[in-house]
Amino acid sequence: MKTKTKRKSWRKPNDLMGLAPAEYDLACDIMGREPTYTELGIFSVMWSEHCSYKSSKKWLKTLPTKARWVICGPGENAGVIDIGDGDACIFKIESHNHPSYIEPYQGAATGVGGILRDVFTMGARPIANLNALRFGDPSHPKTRRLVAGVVAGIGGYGNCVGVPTVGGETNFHASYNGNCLVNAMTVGVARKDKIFYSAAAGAGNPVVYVGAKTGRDGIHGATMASAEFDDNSEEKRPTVQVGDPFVEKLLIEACLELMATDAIVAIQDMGAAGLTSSSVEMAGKGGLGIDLDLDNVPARETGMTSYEMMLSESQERMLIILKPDRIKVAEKIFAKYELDCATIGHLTKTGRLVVRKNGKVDADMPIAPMVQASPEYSRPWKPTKKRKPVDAAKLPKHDPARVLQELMGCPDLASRRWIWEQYDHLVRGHTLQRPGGDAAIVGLPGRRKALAMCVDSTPRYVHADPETGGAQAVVETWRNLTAVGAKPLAITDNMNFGNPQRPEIMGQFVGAIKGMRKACKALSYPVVSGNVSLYNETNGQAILPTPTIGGVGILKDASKSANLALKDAGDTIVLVGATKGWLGSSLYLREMEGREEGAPPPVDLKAEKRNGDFVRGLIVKGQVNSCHDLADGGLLVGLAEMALAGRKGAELSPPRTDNAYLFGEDQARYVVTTKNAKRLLAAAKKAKVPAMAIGTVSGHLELTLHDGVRISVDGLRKAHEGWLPAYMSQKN
Amino acid sequence: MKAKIHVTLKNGVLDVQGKAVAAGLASLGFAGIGDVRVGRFVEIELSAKDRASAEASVKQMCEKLLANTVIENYRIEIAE
Amino acid sequence: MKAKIHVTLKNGVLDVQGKAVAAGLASLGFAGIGDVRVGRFVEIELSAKDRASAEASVKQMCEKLLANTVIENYRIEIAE
Amino acid sequence: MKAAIVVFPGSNRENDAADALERASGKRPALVWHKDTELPSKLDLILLPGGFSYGDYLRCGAMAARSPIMREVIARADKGTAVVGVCNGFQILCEAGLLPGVLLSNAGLKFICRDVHLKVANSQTMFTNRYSNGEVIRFPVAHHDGNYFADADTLKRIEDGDQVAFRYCTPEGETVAAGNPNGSIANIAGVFNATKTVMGLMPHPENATDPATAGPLGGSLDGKPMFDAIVDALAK
Ligand SMILES: Nc1ncnc2c1ncn2[C@@H]1O[C@H](COP(=O)(O)OP(=O)(O)O)[C@@H](O)[C@H]1O
Ligand SMILES: [Mg+2]
Repeated sequence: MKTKTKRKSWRKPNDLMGLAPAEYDLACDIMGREPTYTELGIFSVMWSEHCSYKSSKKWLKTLPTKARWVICGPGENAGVIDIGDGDACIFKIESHNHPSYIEPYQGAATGVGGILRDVFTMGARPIANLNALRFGDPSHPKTRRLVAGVVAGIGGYGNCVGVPTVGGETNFHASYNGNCLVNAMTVGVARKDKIFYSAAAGAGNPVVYVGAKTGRDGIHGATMASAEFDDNSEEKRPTVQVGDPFVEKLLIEACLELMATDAIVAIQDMGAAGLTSSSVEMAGKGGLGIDLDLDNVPARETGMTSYEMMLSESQERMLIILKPDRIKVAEKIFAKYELDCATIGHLTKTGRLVVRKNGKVDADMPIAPMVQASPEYSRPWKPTKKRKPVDAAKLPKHDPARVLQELMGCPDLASRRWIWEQYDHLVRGHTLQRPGGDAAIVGLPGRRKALAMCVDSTPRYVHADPETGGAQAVVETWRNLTAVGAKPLAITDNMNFGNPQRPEIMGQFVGAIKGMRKACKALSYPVVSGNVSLYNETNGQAILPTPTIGGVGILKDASKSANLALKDAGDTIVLVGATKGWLGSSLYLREMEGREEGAPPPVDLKAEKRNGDFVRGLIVKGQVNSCHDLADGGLLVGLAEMALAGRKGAELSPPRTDNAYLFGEDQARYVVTTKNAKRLLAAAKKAKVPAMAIGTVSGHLELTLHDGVRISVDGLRKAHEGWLPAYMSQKN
Repeated sequence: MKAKIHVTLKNGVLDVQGKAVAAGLASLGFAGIGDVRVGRFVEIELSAKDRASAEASVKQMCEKLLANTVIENYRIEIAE
Repeated sequence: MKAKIHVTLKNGVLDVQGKAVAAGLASLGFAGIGDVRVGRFVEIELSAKDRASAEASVKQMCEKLLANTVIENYRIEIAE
Repeated sequence: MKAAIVVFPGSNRENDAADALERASGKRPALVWHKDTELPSKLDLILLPGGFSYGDYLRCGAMAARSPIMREVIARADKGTAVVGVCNGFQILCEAGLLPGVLLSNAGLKFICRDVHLKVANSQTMFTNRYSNGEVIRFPVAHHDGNYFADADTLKRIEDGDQVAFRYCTPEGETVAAGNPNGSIANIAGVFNATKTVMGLMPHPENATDPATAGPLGGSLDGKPMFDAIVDALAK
């Protein structure tokens, strides 16, 4: 970068609103002068990590994003895939980590609101929400309040808008003590030929603002702390964004109603960096300019400046480019729902963003150079040091009954019922597989088919070996979708990491991406959307690297699904996939020995595909009575979960009963139950899939091992169902 | 002793209830309605040896439980 | 003009929130907590020609919307 | 039978209810937007669906109860038209005075979404005649404010008039605290007006009518008899 424009001396580094000095110089070059205050604000948010992906772009580009069924990959508000019959599924995941830590209820609630808008802005009716949550150690003084607030916030928003929250995951780990993660995902459906994009078109077309009014919510915190706002600072301090799910519900209905007409040229939600990013992105993608007259922006507060209006992150707002003769159509629909609808500008051929207020031009900047020059860093990265496998033979022995009891009631495995019962997971009436299974299944009205969806990540594996962990996160979603009988189609990913300017952290990011890439390729399971959240650290202590994967799959025939509940006494229990007994980075090692060590279980993508395709085939052919994939806690935990769900027991005779075999976390495994084991095992042999009968379902509420171990299912239920409610009812 | 506590949203924080109530009142035909703000009102009976210690302890209660100080203000009155 | 309205539950109506707050305070270690009642506090800016007419109209608002008189009482203050 | 579902801003289970009515009657009911102060003429049934009308701000159902279309609903109810309110619809009917009592916050102060068991308390009405007295059925609930309350006099009037429709109970049918998800007085989950032409209930019978969600998936079909009974009664 070479500087052509002279900088004024008064712009000290901390006046640059978070821009690096070199970035500021570049901004000056683009402007041919020093930017005004409003312009600087716009540069600063457009080039922020959040909007520009400057640290991650280089690597995100390496992810596979294409398949025959991908209609729209990353780059739009959400990803779009073809699900047959002229239907499309639109989905994305997004983080709201920092806001949720500051104000858990509103942070989480507005996270849900934001991701819903990303999905319905493309024309989809949202049909399901999911969320992936990570909290600190349960004993940390902040954890309980964060759990309570985040869960209430997700429920408070999702329940009110009438979109069922059907799935998610929750982990606890000390690395999240100062930095919880709240990742929210929305899945919607639309007609394939009625998808709306954000690229503006047609100079002269009106730019229309709809939804809630603009206030001083969430204006760029870093900037607000800068010196220029000393007077009146109380008034102008950034405020926490408060969500209004009631308005969002009306906004969804109004937008979908408008989308049913032919009025819309382009549409985009106002998310991070609000009016700035929506207007710049829309105009930029269309190669056009945009003139905004901020006096027409519906405002909630008086005396807002251009800077404040451009950077406000008030919720429940959308920006629409309309056909000029359709303004009345839009006005009528938004009036019906009592929402604001105001023409605040028009598209131009100038390629410039011009912002006026009180008749004065507060910003006039070239869009393409700003977007193109948006920085892309090739940050130095250091690969994570490989760990040695753990030698299970050298570990102390424990009674498997006691281990199972402890694992089933440990924070990471205990039932999440306390959480999902606060989410309306039934509204709309199409929730087929409710929370608590491997993946949720949501039916589509008037269709035979259904969508399956889930979110997963195993951060302790990613921490131990980013590449293996990245791959594992992808395959775990693939396996969960497979376990309910769905064909996995595509993923959305939420990359939650620490400070990318530290080479070790960047190394985690790069490793995870490499692993994800391999898995996506091997499974024909592309990435269609995603989100990156960096700088998740407090006092130099980074979170465990957490690439959350949201997977979506399809069941051609919704009536041919499987779930994990053991069904009939006498059914044969079959273990599919090979078991060596891998305890490195396992939950067993952490909970029983207090050790977070060792290489994580290797991921064999060929075996994953072979075993998964085999299991899915059995489900679709109706040859299994129940199915569950094995993950955290391994075989015995998986069986216990099946027993709890089915209120049954099992008589087990696995080939080995050492703890490594019973609790090892070898990948690519499923447990299925069947009435016809002979046929199943023969088919497995033919498909070259390892499979063996390891027991039978019984009517006694007991798990028994052939060497005499007996475990009460009711006792397990107490441990499993008891932990979270008991934990949440304590006060601190 | 009795503590009366008013918990209200800070200035600038969107008051979704207030907005809804204002709209509701307008649709019922009430004219001339300006800003409407909705808050909480908490009354607590407590035994404290004096006003000052009551006030101090109620302040603690507000900070710890009764108000969400990120978005809310509170005001305490102590009555005998 | 500004109306301040306190809406509180009638005696005999179970105050779920109040009970929860009392329990919450106790478990935070606050001692000597007696009865806790949680109500709503509504502030309305309104243009009215005089106090009396403001009061009358706010009373209407309470009866019609702001309070559920089956279970709630209300108290109105008018400030200039 | 001619049915209408009133849609308020913030209603969100109107389609669930329409699906259930359609399954029972073969006919999709009209959805009527709250601003249309005119209800279709000659209606046999008005259903107020679940959701968060007006965001449930202030008090659940309070603003919807005072909206113009409710004047029309009240007028029709007074003339004997059957009215059913589910969840938010029940809250609206109570706020509007068509049903006795009120719905307070759940005793646990949390939203609850799960299946609950109900004991049929009065099967002698057009809504419940396909059940028998004392029968235990299963519907989901999904609410934050379903804690039914009525003062002693009102409660006595309700009980004496056989106005309780359903009570929360354990799977075994005991109407005790363990079966009560939200603290409702006398475990009341649903009530009728004095003439049994208006019914409100917190649980969602409409979400217990779809065979696709039942069977091994664990959903309930116990709502079907209610919609069948309604369709039957009104077809005549
Ligand atoms: N980790 C990722 N993997 C794939 N695509 C991503 C990832 N992160 C972001 N994207 C894509 O980049 C675009 C911008 O994302 P984001 O800034 O979160 O969008 P929005 O502003 O609509 O919320 C989207 O198309 C998103 O799908
Ligand atoms: Mg977006």
